[in-house]
Amino acid sequence: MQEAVSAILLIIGSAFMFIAGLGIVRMPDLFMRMSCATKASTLGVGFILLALAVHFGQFGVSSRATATIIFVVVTAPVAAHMIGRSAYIVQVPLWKNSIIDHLCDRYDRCKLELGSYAHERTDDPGGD
Amino acid sequence: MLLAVVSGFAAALFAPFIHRRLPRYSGWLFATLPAGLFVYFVSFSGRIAEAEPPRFAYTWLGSLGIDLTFHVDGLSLLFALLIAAIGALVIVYSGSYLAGHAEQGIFFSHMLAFMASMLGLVLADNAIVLFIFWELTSLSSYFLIGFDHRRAGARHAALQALLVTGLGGLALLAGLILMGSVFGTLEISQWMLTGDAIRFHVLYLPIVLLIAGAAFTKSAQIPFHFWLPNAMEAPAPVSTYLHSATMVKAGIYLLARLNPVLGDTVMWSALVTTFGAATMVTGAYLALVHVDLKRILAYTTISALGMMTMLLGIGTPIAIQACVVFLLAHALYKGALFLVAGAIDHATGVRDATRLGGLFGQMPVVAIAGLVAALSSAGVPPHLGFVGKELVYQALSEHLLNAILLGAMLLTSISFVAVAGVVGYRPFFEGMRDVAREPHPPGLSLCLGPALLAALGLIIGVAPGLVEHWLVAPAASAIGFQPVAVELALWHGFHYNLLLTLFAFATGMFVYSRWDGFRAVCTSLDASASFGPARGYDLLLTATSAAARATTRILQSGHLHFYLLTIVVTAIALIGGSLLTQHLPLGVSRWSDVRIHEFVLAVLVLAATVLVVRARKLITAVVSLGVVGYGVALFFLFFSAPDLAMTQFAIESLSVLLLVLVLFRLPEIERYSRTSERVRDAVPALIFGGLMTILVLTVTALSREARLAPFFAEHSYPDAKGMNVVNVILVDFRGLDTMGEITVLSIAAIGVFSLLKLFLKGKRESEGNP
Amino acid sequence: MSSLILSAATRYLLPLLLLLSVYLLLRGHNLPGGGFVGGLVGAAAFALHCIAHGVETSKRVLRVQPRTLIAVGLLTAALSGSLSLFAGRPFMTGIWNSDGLTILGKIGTPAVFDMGVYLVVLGVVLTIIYSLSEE
Amino acid sequence: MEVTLAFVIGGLYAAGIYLMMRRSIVKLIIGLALLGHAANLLIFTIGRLVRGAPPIIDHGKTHLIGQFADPVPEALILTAIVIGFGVSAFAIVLIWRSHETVGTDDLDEMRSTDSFD
Amino acid sequence: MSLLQISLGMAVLLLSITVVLAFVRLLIGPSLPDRVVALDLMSTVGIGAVAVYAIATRAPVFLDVASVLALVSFLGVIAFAYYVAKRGQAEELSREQSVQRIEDS
Amino acid sequence: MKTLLLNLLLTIAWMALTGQFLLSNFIVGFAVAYLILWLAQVEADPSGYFARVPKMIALLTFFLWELIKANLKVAYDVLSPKWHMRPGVVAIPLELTSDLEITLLANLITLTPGTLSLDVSTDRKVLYVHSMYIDDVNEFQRQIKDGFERRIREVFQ
Amino acid sequence: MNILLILPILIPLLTAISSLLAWRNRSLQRVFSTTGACALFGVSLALFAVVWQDGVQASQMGNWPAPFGITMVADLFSALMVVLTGLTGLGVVVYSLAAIDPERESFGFHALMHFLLMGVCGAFLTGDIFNLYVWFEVLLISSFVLLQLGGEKAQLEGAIKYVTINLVSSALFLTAIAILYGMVGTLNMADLAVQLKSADRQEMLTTVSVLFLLAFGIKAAIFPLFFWLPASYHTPPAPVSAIFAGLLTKVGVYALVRVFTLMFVQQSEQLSRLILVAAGLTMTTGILGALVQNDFRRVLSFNLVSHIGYMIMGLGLFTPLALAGTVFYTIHDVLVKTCLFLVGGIIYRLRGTYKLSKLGGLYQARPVVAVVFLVPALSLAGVPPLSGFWGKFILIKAGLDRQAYLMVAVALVVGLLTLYSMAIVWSEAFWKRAPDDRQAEAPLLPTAQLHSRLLYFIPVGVLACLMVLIGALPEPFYDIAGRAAEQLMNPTDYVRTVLGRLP
Ligand code: NA
Ligand code: NA
Repeated sequence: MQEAVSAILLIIGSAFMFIAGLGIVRMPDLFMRMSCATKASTLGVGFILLALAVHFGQFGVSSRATATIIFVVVTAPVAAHMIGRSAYIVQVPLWKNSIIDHLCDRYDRCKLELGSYAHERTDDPGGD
Repeated sequence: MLLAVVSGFAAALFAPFIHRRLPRYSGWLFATLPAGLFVYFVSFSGRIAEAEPPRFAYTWLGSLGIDLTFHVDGLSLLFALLIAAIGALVIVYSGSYLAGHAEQGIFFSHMLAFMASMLGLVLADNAIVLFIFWELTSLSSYFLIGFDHRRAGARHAALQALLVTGLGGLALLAGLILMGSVFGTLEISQWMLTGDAIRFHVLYLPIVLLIAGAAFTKSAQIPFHFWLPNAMEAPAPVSTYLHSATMVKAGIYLLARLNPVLGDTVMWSALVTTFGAATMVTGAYLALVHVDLKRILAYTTISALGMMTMLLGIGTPIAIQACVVFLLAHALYKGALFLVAGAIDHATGVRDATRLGGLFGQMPVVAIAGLVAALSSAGVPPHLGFVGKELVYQALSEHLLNAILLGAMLLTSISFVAVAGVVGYRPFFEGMRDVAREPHPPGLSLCLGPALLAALGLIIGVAPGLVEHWLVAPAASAIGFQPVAVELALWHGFHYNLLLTLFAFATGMFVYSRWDGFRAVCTSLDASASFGPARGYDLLLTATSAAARATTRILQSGHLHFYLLTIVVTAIALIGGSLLTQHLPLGVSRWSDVRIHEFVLAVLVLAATVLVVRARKLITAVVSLGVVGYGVALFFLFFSAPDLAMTQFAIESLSVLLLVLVLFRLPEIERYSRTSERVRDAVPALIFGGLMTILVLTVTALSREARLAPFFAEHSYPDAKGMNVVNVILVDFRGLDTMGEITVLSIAAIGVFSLLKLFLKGKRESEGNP
Repeated sequence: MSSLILSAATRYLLPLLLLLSVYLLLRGHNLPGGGFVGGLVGAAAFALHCIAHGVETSKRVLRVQPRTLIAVGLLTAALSGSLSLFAGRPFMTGIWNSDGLTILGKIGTPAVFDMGVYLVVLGVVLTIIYSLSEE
Repeated sequence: MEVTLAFVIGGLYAAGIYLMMRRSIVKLIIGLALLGHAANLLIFTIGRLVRGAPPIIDHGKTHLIGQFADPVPEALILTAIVIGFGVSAFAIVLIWRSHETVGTDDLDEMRSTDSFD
Repeated sequence: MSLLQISLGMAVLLLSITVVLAFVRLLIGPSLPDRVVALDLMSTVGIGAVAVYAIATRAPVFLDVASVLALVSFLGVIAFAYYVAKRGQAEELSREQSVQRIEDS
Repeated sequence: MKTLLLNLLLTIAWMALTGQFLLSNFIVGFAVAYLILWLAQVEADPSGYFARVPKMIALLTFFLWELIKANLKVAYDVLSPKWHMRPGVVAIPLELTSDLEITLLANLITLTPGTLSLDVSTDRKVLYVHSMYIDDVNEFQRQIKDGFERRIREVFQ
Repeated sequence: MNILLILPILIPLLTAISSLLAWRNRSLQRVFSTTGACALFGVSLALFAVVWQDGVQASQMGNWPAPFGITMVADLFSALMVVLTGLTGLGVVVYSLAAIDPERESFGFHALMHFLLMGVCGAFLTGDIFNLYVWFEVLLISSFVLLQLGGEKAQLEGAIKYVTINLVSSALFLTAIAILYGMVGTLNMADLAVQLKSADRQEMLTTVSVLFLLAFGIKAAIFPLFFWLPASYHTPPAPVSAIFAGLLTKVGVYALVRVFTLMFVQQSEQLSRLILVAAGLTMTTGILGALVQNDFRRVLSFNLVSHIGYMIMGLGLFTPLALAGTVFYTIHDVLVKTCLFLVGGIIYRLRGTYKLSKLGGLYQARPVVAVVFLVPALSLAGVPPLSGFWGKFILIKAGLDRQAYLMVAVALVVGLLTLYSMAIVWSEAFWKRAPDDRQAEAPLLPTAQLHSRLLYFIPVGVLACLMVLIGALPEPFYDIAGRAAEQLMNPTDYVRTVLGRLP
């Protein structure tokens, strides 16, 4: 039973990883690649670690596996945010089919400050 | 005896201080030392006549057979007496000659050191001790020639003398060591007993060449003679002492000393005689070319040295006897002449013989001394020079090639006569002087030396019996290594040698009277300026310098990639060379045990490596480097090294952080090199990588027992109380490594800190900046 | 260059990561880990904090000069090794207490040595990173 | 597996050495890093490879039993890695400072200490 | 062959493919952040691989490696992002300055 | 007091890491945690901690559900040859104020596939989110505000 | 158990740590530094005395039996090198009290100096090949940092070359160790000596020994691996150059001698000709380089390279006498090179330049400097009866005994060229008239008080006196060198002491 659960979790995890891999290659722009890769891979690695926790079944191992999962889950979005932010600073282009860009021109690239949309409430948020 | 030798050095050490205290009388004071030594050495004269010469041994470097051994036989005594006597006179002379000179104290110091070295040289029995003093004489000669060191000419001449005699020194050292190994001892007196051991040894020829080379450089034989005239840059006392009376005779001493061991072979006699005769004629000829008093004297000295060398080459008892007498005569008259020339120079500031004249009035004592010495040098009876020359004729006439040698001797004698006129007569008694300043009369100390030396030459000439038994005979016996009975006489009765002397004298007088004309002819014939050995020396020096520049410019080019390339190519040559000679069981069949993920990882790492190399952007290179690092860590993990994997992961990330923190301050990667350069570097790099692959394959194919691991596996927990064996090794079994390692880290941190924070203030010249 | 998200995240990650680093240090004798990895992880934690909050804040948070950590670490290591010299044994001979605390394993000079290593590694990496960031 | 790794090692050595011979100082640093990886991996491989048996004594045992990886090369590499880290950290900053002071990243222009006039 | 072994095999295969795909992204870029994302994914795969390896070898000690890798790879990615932003800022500043200079003259 | 709580939390984390729930380990863990807190000078602010546990669980459940749902959606897009994305960057006005809350929101949004928090404006009033599926901007903004933001507010306020 | 074997490492370490702890307090650092240097010298003498009386000493670190732990071991050669380290260290530390600027001092100069000494002592004393690597790294990184400390342009340019090439050497060294371990599975040098005799595939050992030759050859600066040295050694302040010149290359020589006499005895026969060729080329290219330099310290750097050739020559000849020559020459070279670089520092302090063309007039103006320059310069040139003469004499005798005539000829001619090179310096810096007359009147050590003047001259004076002493009384030193060489040629005692049993 334990082994089966662990095996299934392992396969699910690997599958998500694989999706992340496909995503990073296939998606048309950086932001969507990140959307796929970071998230799917986080989930994937979470499942694999879960599989490990189940597999060994010892409290010490499981607790450490959980701690690692939590750690990955906490750090992955921060990392994604940092990459996305830096991408915007160096003006990595959005996909040509993107429908809206509220962030456009709101970075002061010299001071690395980001203006808030709130100040310009009167303007149309943009797009269609 | 050691005291006698060392006392000179001790005195040299204190000379500048003493001189500073007593500047006026220091010359007289210092002269007491050689005078005392003279007396001391005279005391040996009685003993050496008996069979066994006194020997003194002091332990030094006994394990290499080098002890401070001295012995006093006839040859040594002759030299020691000359050194001490002329030393005393020259030092007195210098006291006045250099009076008021800022560096006079140092001058005395050098002179005393030289005297001591020379004494050591002639007294040493141990070959290496002899060599040491030999080198010391070269060295003190360097300082003395360069005494007037503000002039480039003096510095140049000093260097020249140093290098030429230094070259001889090398030969001497090699020769003496070889002789030492042939004989099994370094004691020269021991060599004498088994001289035949070497004459039939394979190394005989090289040894003779080396020893002769040493002697020839020191005694200014052709083709090494050129340094001596240039050494006339030195003050007159130096020229007197070193370059006529003593140091240049060290080569003669060496040949004489080793004559019983090396001599008496065709090889020896041909070599030494030929060079001696050639030098004799050349020196005599060149003496007529020059107008500078000291240079003229220098060339006649060369000629005289050639004569002595030639006589030693002939090696018959009469030749040896002639050599000894002539050596004594030459020391006396040439010493006197140099001092006279110095006195003239001192008084007038001029040494050009064509501009000097009529000085008798100002310096009568000097003039008479000069005249007397000149007569001796011209071989006019009843001077000792005459006695010597007669013996020389006699020795030559017994030689196989007597016609050639006598002819040469005759030419030399003619030149000597002419020179005697130019140097000893003309400046005082003839012509008008053309000097800027009014000459001032020389004092007692300037007159004492020349007068005494000239007088001695005359006295001994008149009564040669004064020296024949206690000085000349023992010396000749020592050179020949057999007792020689010496009968010296001023008058040998009518002999055709006398005719030669007369002829030489007459012709010499004629040449003297037509000196200007002869000089012009000789100068036009003298080719040595353009391609003589002096030119050779210059060329050699220039060539050395050019070679040095070229090699240094090529090797030390400043291009780091060249340095690295050299290292890599050397490594390839050595490693590849050593691998070529062996059969290499590579065991490539083992490839099949690879697992899929391992293979993927391997390919990935290699691909990332290629990406690192080919990256056009810094950050791409760094990211790829990160992939390589993580990949390596995964290898560690896959093959049972979790600690390593962890550390590698952590270090890789921190390195990335560091790189990133630094890199955005650096410019983007530039491609500086051309394709051909890249290929030039890529080929050796790939070969080197290939060699490493072969090494890994070969070594892993070997079987080996793990010698250390079982012990650690056994003792890690019970004795070191740790279950992670790697960690136990790190903190316990091999904790000292870790100690060193954290030290490295700490130092690196200080380094980084100082690189980032330490900026020197102020605009002083950078110490390292060329 | 401050990101609110990063700085908030690292503020809470720091103690956790330090905990991990001490854990790695103390367990290193029996499981993978030890002074090096522990120190590196600790340093990584502070490095993150430094990127997120800037050097000054990060230095203030650390309280101790990293240079002092280096010196103290080296001293700890050297003294732990020298202790056996006073007992007349060779340098770095392990000296252990008889029973030891349960969790730390037995306390002995090699463990203290490892702590020295930890401090040195921490101090070194932080010295480097702080002085680089200050430039 | 040794065979595969041997080629990886060879590649790393070659790449490291090649990069060090470039004129750009940045490449020099990267080359040094690759050379370090190469040497570490070489020690590791030559110390023989064992899969999945880290030299850690199991709980409750007193010594390693069965097959286990040789802990000695691991300890050596650990030392070498850490030393390499310290040295390369220093080297990186040295490169930066040189670039800052000399004003170029071209090694061929850093030759003043080898001129002899 | 047990279920676990099959799943382990599959996991290894999938992770290997993923890492190769990520490497492709690393290779083709085109932007710096793309490469960083690729590295991030590769390190996440690395964490997964370590965990899989721990299961396969029944050695839970490898889990600690995974924890450390999770931490330090995060640091690496943050460092790269920091770099990219800083570099972008530096370029922007120099562009600004050159514009300023043109305006001044 | 807050620090004590944090200390205790860290101690628990320690015991989880070491896997031994023994008094001696608690003492060691407490000491280690204390040392770390002293060293790292963390200011703690998990006030009213225990009252919020149920809300936190609610948030977590909601999040996990969203996570799975969105993941599948993305997976479909990655695998299918035809793309259905309508991506864009949307500004979400924020009502949350503390750093922790904003960060939590941003991270949860990021973790949910298809959406990615790019940055928070310097004055903390707007969160910029990249989304792969924007049918209607206002609807998207509302979803976020009603979903994650509301739940987070409930946990903390 | 022998505490004396670890103290030469511990004392510098503790000194350095104390200096680090007293980071802000320069005067305290100076006190620590001097005290530490004195203690190190004292301990080194004690160690030497013990080894001299009781033979090879060993101590098993951590009390683990050899070959499992790390063994520290001192035979006469090691102990002698440690004494030289202590001596040079003390001299340079005293000198630097006056010569180092406060800025460098407050950035860890003293700590670095003692770290360097620690690394050097460790390298001399360790009996473990990997531990040797670690000590090499310690001394290398300290030298890296000392070399660049101050960050002047030339320092940095030099440091890049020095660092890069030495790292290559370290990589080669590591590779060699790995192969050795891969073949026989042990790291203890004595154990290796035993094991290698019976190893499979003796030919492979040639390859390993070649790797060691390369790695140590770079560190010892032999042809054609020396280019990093003249590119960098002249760039840091004088005391740093001095200790580099005195000690660092000798560590490379030491390592070469150690591995080739202990581990690769058969290989050293095979490689003998190669080593001799390298020695000859090192001598020649080094001295040729020296002849064209205008910078005083670069003259010295090239001479340094050149004279490494003599030490290597002894190794290449591989007879007891030749090795005694190497040992003797090493003693001499440590003293002479340190002294000359320190004298260079004095000259720089007086005239503010190292350029020969800008120097001059020192003979008249500073006779004391002239004397302290002459003694080491003449000793370097092998002028009797100074220390250098005996070193050269022994080597030449050994060469002639082995009928290596060409080698001897090269050695002799290079000796003459060395004399030439020193004569150039003498002539330019001392004899020649100062190109700028105002210079000649510059006050002696402008800012220095009497005690600072003493700090400059005492180390130089002591070193010069030692050279004279060795020259005048060579017997005890030759005795030491001879016995050290005997131990090297016949390492049975070494092996027995380390392994605690006969192989
Ligand atoms: Na991640
Ligand atoms: Na460890």
